[in-house]
Amino acid sequence: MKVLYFAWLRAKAGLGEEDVTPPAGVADVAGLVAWLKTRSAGLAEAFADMAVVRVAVNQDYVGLDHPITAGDEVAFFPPVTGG
Amino acid sequence: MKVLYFAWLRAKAGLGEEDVTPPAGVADVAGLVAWLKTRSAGLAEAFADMAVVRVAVNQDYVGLDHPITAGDEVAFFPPVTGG
Amino acid sequence: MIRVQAEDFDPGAEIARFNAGNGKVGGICMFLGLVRDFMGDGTGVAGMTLEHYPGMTEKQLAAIEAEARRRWPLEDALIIHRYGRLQAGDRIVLVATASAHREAAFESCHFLMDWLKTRAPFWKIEHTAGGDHWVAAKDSDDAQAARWETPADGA
Amino acid sequence: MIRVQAEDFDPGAEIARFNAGNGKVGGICMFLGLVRDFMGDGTGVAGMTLEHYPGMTEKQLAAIEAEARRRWPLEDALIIHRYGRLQAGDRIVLVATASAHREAAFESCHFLMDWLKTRAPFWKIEHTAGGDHWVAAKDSDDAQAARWETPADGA
Repeated sequence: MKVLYFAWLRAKAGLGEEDVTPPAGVADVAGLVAWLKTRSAGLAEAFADMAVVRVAVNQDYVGLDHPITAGDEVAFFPPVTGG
Repeated sequence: MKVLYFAWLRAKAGLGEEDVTPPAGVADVAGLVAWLKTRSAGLAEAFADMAVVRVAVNQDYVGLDHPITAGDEVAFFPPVTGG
Repeated sequence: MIRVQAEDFDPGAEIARFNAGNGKVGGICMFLGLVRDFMGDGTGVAGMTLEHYPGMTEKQLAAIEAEARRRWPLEDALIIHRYGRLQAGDRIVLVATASAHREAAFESCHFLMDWLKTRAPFWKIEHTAGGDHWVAAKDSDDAQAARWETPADGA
Repeated sequence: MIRVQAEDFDPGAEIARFNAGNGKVGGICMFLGLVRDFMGDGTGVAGMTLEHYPGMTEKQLAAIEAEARRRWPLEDALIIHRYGRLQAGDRIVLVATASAHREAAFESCHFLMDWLKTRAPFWKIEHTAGGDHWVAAKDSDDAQAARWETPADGA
């Protein structure tokens, strides 16, 4: 599973992209976030307030209850500020 | 007093512009229209339905009750269709 | 700025001048009106003539621009309107507004077009094989313009 | 059409292509977004970087364009969005729509900008003498975008 971080989430995470293999019990975005938070202090800080984090699975916006599978591309980023 | 006609009002009036000296009793636009209608069959036809005639005095939109004086420029035209 | 002219204009060149900004402009909204092929036969030969009332046109457009500047914080505003003989595909009108804020640029540009449509003294006559026809004003244009009325506008 | 690029673009040239109309286009609405001098000191040296999510950006912009074409009768639509390092006064985004009808051109252009603002994955970081700052999203942008929600939109 490919995980991407953008903007200040990337800065806090300390990396922009990683390939991960979550444990078997991780079935949705919320579960993935809970597991990622255990992996580093930076990731724990990045995900401290999920109200300011947006999630995309395979480049479509999803909610925290969205299911994830091994081949997915999961991205975390703040509310967008383009235009 | 200068009187101008535009678009199909000009076509019906048979002229685009004329200098007129209305009789003393003509004090507003409505009075001017009533007097102009007596001057030719074309003008009578042009002013047959005042609901489709717009009026400007000195290049500002006015109503039929707007006062007029000797030095005014009075224009009659249909609803505009520019843009 | 107001321009009433028979000649064509270059939208890109006009917008480029807005671009030479002072750093205060965050958004530019532009509307460009073209002559549609009202014959609908795709030949592109349909012609029309735009008559106007010289003097009053400029006065009314200047008043409309001033009203837009009064209602929105604009860094710049431009209205160009052509008159005379035009063919299908020809440019008729350009309205552009520049503001620090996107919403002000959009709304003021829309306002300028809606008010121009019902207040600027232009009249279209279409030339067809069957004869010449004065274009009738549309109720929908009045409805559009009315959206921008304020209590102070009176008539 | 969607374009996501680091290079600048020429609004005049882009609009000229819309002009090469088929006689069906009566109105073109264009919005051009520029980098404001957020330092407000008039030096024009303020810089920013636009980060984006390659792939998702194109996917989301294409979806937004498709939604506009579904809602309005458009003859053409264009979204150009830049990324990378930009200075005050630089062009960021261009949205343009062409329709037979003025109202459709205005509304669809406005819609594209409002949805792009809240859905296209771009993030601005401002570079100042005091350090770099990620720009915060504005509630007003969410409110603008929400105006265009329909019951079918769900989330």
